[in-house]
Amino acid sequence: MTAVDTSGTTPATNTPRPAPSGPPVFAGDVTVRSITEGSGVTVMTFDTPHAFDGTRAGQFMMVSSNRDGAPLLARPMSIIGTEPLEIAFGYQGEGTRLIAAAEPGEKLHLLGPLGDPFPPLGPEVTVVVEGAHFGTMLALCRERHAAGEATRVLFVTRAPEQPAGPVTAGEQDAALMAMFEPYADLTALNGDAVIEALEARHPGVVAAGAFDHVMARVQAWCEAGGVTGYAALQVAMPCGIGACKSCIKKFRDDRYHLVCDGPIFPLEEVAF
Amino acid sequence: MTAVDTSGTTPATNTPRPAPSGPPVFAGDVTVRSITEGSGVTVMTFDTPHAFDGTRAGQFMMVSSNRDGAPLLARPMSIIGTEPLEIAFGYQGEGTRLIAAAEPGEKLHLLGPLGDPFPPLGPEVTVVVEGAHFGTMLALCRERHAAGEATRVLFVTRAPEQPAGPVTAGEQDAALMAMFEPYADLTALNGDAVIEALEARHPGVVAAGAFDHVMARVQAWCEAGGVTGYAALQVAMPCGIGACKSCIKKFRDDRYHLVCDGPIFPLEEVAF
Amino acid sequence: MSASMPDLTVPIGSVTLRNPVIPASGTFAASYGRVYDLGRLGGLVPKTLMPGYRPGHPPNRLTETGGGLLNAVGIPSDGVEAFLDETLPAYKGWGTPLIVSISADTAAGFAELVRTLEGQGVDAIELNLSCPNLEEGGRSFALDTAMTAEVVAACRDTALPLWAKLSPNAEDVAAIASAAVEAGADALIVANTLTGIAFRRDGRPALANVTGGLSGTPLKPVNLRCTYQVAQALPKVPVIGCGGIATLQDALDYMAAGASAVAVGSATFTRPLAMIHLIDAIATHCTTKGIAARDLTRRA
Amino acid sequence: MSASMPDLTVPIGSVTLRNPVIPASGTFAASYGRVYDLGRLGGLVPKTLMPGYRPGHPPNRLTETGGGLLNAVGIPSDGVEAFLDETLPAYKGWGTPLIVSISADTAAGFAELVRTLEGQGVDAIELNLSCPNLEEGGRSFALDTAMTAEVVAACRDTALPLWAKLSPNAEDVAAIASAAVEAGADALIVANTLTGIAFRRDGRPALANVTGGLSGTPLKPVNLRCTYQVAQALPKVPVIGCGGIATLQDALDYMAAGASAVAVGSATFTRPLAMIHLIDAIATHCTTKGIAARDLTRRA
Ligand SMILES: Cc1cc2nc3c(=O)[nH]c(=O)nc-3n(C[C@H](O)[C@H](O)[C@H](O)COP(=O)(O)OP(=O)(O)OC[C@H]3O[C@@H](n4cnc5c(N)ncnc54)[C@H](O)[C@@H]3O)c2cc1C
Ligand SMILES: Cc1cc2nc3c(=O)[nH]c(=O)nc-3n(C[C@H](O)[C@H](O)[C@H](O)COP(=O)(O)OP(=O)(O)OC[C@H]3O[C@@H](n4cnc5c(N)ncnc54)[C@H](O)[C@@H]3O)c2cc1C
Ligand SMILES: Cc1cc2nc3c(=O)[nH]c(=O)nc-3n(C[C@H](O)[C@H](O)[C@H](O)COP(=O)(O)O)c2cc1C
Ligand SMILES: Cc1cc2nc3c(=O)[nH]c(=O)nc-3n(C[C@H](O)[C@H](O)[C@H](O)COP(=O)(O)O)c2cc1C
Ligand code: FES
Ligand code: FES
Repeated sequence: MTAVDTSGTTPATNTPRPAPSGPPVFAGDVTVRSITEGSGVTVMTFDTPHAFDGTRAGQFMMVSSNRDGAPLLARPMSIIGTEPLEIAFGYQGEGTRLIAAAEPGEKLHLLGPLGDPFPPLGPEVTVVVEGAHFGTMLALCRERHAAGEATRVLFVTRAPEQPAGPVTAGEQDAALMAMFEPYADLTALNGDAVIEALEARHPGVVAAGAFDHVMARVQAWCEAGGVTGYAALQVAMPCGIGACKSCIKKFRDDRYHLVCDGPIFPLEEVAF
Repeated sequence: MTAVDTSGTTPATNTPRPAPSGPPVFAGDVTVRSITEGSGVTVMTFDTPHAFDGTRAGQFMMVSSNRDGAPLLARPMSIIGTEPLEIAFGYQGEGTRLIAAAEPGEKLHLLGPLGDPFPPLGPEVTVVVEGAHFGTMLALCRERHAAGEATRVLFVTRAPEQPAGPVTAGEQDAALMAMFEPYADLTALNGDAVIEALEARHPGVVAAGAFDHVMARVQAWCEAGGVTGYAALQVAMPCGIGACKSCIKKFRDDRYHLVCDGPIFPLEEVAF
Repeated sequence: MSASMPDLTVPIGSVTLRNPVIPASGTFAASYGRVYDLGRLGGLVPKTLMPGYRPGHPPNRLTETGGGLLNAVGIPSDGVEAFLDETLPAYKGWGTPLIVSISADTAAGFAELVRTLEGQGVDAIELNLSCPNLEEGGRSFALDTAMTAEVVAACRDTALPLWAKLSPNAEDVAAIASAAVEAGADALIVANTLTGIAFRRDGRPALANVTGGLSGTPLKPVNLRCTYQVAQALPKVPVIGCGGIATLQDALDYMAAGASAVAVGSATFTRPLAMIHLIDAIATHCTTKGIAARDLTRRA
Repeated sequence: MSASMPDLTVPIGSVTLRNPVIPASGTFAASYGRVYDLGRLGGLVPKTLMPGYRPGHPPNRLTETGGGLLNAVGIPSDGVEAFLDETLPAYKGWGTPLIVSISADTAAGFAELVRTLEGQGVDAIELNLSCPNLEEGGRSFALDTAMTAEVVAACRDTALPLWAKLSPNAEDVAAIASAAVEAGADALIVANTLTGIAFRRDGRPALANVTGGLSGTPLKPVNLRCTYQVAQALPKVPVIGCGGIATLQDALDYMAAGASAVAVGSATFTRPLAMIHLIDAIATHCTTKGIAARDLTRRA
């Protein structure tokens, strides 16, 4: 055995460390506790690593399957609960397919919690959401409900016959709305009716996660009325932690920003 | 729908075909019927496609797993029986590991039968074999036994403590010898004792599948005594059917020959 | 939806392939005729022929690595006579175009082989330009515009269509392609293998030749890029894509990049019926879309 | 068997890495300090710095393909000031060498960045030569011996060690390496990504920039070959292998090819603790063998 030569380097343990840029993030295999699947929506709970204590709505984690042939990149999933750790997702492509295929007791690889949560929103919140962004908004409604705060949800439905993974969008939307119902005052409507519905309610704060054309209208309406708005963004996220510089969205400063630095941003900052 | 334009080509069905270079070869998924595993040796049977009827000792097939992450190349395996189709193998690396992991009812991908069998050898045959080449020689012993012909087997044992897949070579050799016993008159010996044992028996024909240094000695002995010898060769075989030109062994004509054109060759032709 | 067979034929210059799938040279043998009807392929391509007897590289010649294969076979050859007498007959009479791949270590060597193959029932010549040029210190022909042009020009004195097979190791594959076409190439095969290396667990090179050609899935993004660059630079020249093609999606990707047909290599070793299944999948895809195979190709 | 920690340090010229594993530039961020102790890495390497503000390429910037990743991020940058004020501080104080990767579209641009980084607590400069050279029609510096030498020479007027990062797209990577070393490079990183392409199911390019850099497992055989060729040509120059490294065997393969250390990129996206697990595996391997990490390297 060659003797340890530390002349050229300082041992890790003796060095005063700079503060990391945020709270600790867990990385590792975690056991799946339960899985329920129906109407193209999978709800999954995990044994909860301590690092997830105190996770707030808007935060997410990166999830990947350990199975042979799994995609190289993890998939970002909103954390919708922490007692136990919980996610809900629609089947999209290969990544979500393999995650959904997990059996209770199987270990998935997690990185999280990541992202910054919603700030305190106050009592008067209306959520605008559709099927592809439901996780973040469901987490928000649940969190507010637990804190005794009511939330109004405008659920933008998709063309019912269009496919959504293994089912139709109509079937999936119905299942998603049922998940919101215990925690919010829900209205289903189509994209064209969103502004009318906002007009009718005059919320103090809008939190929106929807397709860009809906977001653009909501943004314009908030600005016109001086209403505070938040956008929950979703783009493909290879790393989730700021390393790959790939999860970008153009903002109104005409620059690209990393969505994983959010994913919650002031609505007026984003270019839709 | 665009109309079929056959002007530039002759329809496949109307053309007189040249004769293929040999009997039909089956390619496709086949269901595993049974698996027994013990002492580092797996014996596996399959539902038998008709193309395997009449397979003879010395012939082999290419076997691969359909599981995610399976190696790109199939592994060659001697066919040791056809009622049902049967192989036996020791666990070596990733390919054999995944093949051995198959469960009854699972489909493996097969290509075969391939290769030319032993020619008729007559009554006086001594087989020289060791653990890495046992499949071909077991097939030979079984075939001769079924035809009422006796076979003597000199089984060259390996250093007993050396690893052979998940077990020791000693344990695996013992298991392999037990597989030969019903079909042959078996003697276990080490490589140095092979010539002495051949001297003592004076067989009319020797069929040998063993490490090169043993093969070289057997070859020299056969030549000195004018004894007919056959070599069962094994090298890594990517395609098994003559396409990749990779399964080569140098012969005494100083040229490389394809082992999959055999794998049984006149002993005097091969350079060991 | 009409249930009639879609038109799968694709023209590569004056040659009409039966369908857009042909074997990649060196990964195919007439012995596959024992496994399936060779008349089902788009064309037939034997292993590259070189002049004279050549032993090829010593073993090991092939290994699995990086999700693909690495080979250094070294184009063993029994010479032209053996090729004409023994190899070629097995490839004839299947009713599908026969493309003979040739190579040599001088431009004159290529030209000599072309002459030999005239009148032998060959439908096109594939010029495998990846061989080292003995007259230029062993640099591969396919890396250099002048060397590539020299080979094609030397061979051009023939009525046989000349298809030049390019290398993804070239820094500017579109420039090589243009040089080949200006010198008279009728079509381009894009492309051969990338040079790589693999080690065994004990740290020794896995191949006797040390370096080898990387093929299979890992090659696809690179050869797809080469195909795209060549098709963009030469919108009128037929391109046959090659590198990591196994599935319908792989073939469609090459066609989206501008290929009219595809050559399948390593996938045949993994699944011997790979080309047959691919042809069936293309037929189904064309039937579903109600288009002919030649319409799958996207050109600038 | 001694139970004491093996010596994992490896010298790269005058810089002693804490162990042979460093991040590949562009695949790492100081935010991983929230996941594990950055002091455990062999060194730290931020994303390539370029002069001025640059938006980078539009989305999509990254896709999975061919068993690897394909990216066209385009080196977005907030400029030197933001780098010095915001980025750099997070990388300092971890007790492990800090290597700053830089690039520019002129040799003078590179040299200017080197000057700016002097006295900033940086231990070495990595010259990312894969950028297009604006003065030569956008041809990548790393493809040309003269252009590579020009950059290194322009930067050489510094006491900071200069590590040149080469490209596997170069036709003769050993010649580029020699040019870099003759011009004053202290070490070589072999290598960056291979140019590739991927299409979406609808036939449109998956990346906004159309072409991108292929990384991960598919790259390994090619970059391993480059590493071997460079180490053979320059037996005295330290080489850091890069391309498709995830497992102990990958690292050992690069060391068998002549690398003293390895840079890990894409594997971090698949498993964020990939580098930590690799370092642990190297430590165990060295303990078992009773050798130091620097003894793993095989040189001619
Ligand atoms: C912060 C964040 C939180 C998310 N939370 C949830 C959630 O709680 N529940 C849920 O069902 N989904 C959520 N998503 C989306 C989810 O990550 C994507 O559905 C998933 O990445 C698609 O992966 P796939 O393997 O199924 O599909 P792929 O085969 O990879 O892709 C399928 C399609 O989806 C697109 N796509 C890939 N990644 C993303 C992405 N990250 N966002 C949007 N489209 C993508 C692809 O371009 C392709 O068109 C979230 C995304 C982000 C960024
Ligand atoms: C004609 C023929 C018939 C065979 N019949 C049998 C049989 O009946 N039973 C049996 O147990 N084995 C048989 N083999 C050997 C068997 O194919 C190899 O053990 C197998 O290919 C190794 O694959 P692997 O995935 O387990 O190991 P790998 O991880 O691929 O390799 C393990 C080691 O084996 C070496 N190796 C790989 N392929 C071969 C090969 N084809 N021959 C010899 N060494 C190889 C590798 O170089 C490596 O050192 C036969 C081989 C041939 C050529
Ligand atoms: C074992 C092997 C041998 C090959 N021999 C040749 C050859 O003789 N001539 C040639 O032009 N290409 C040869 N190639 C390259 C293939 O034709 C093809 O260009 C390459 O393998 C990429 O296609 P793939 O990824 O589908 O295998 C060979 C490839 C392999 C794997
Ligand atoms: C998303 C991404 C961004 C990259 N950005 C840079 C960069 O800014 N500078 C650089 O020198 N290399 C960059 N690279 C290349 C990597 O540093 C590395 O050379 C390459 O990914 C091969 O290593 P890998 O296979 O381990 O990923 C980038 C790679 C990826 C995947
Ligand atoms: S996902 Fe990689 S930087 Fe945001
Ligand atoms: S195994 Fe391919 S030619 Fe014999």
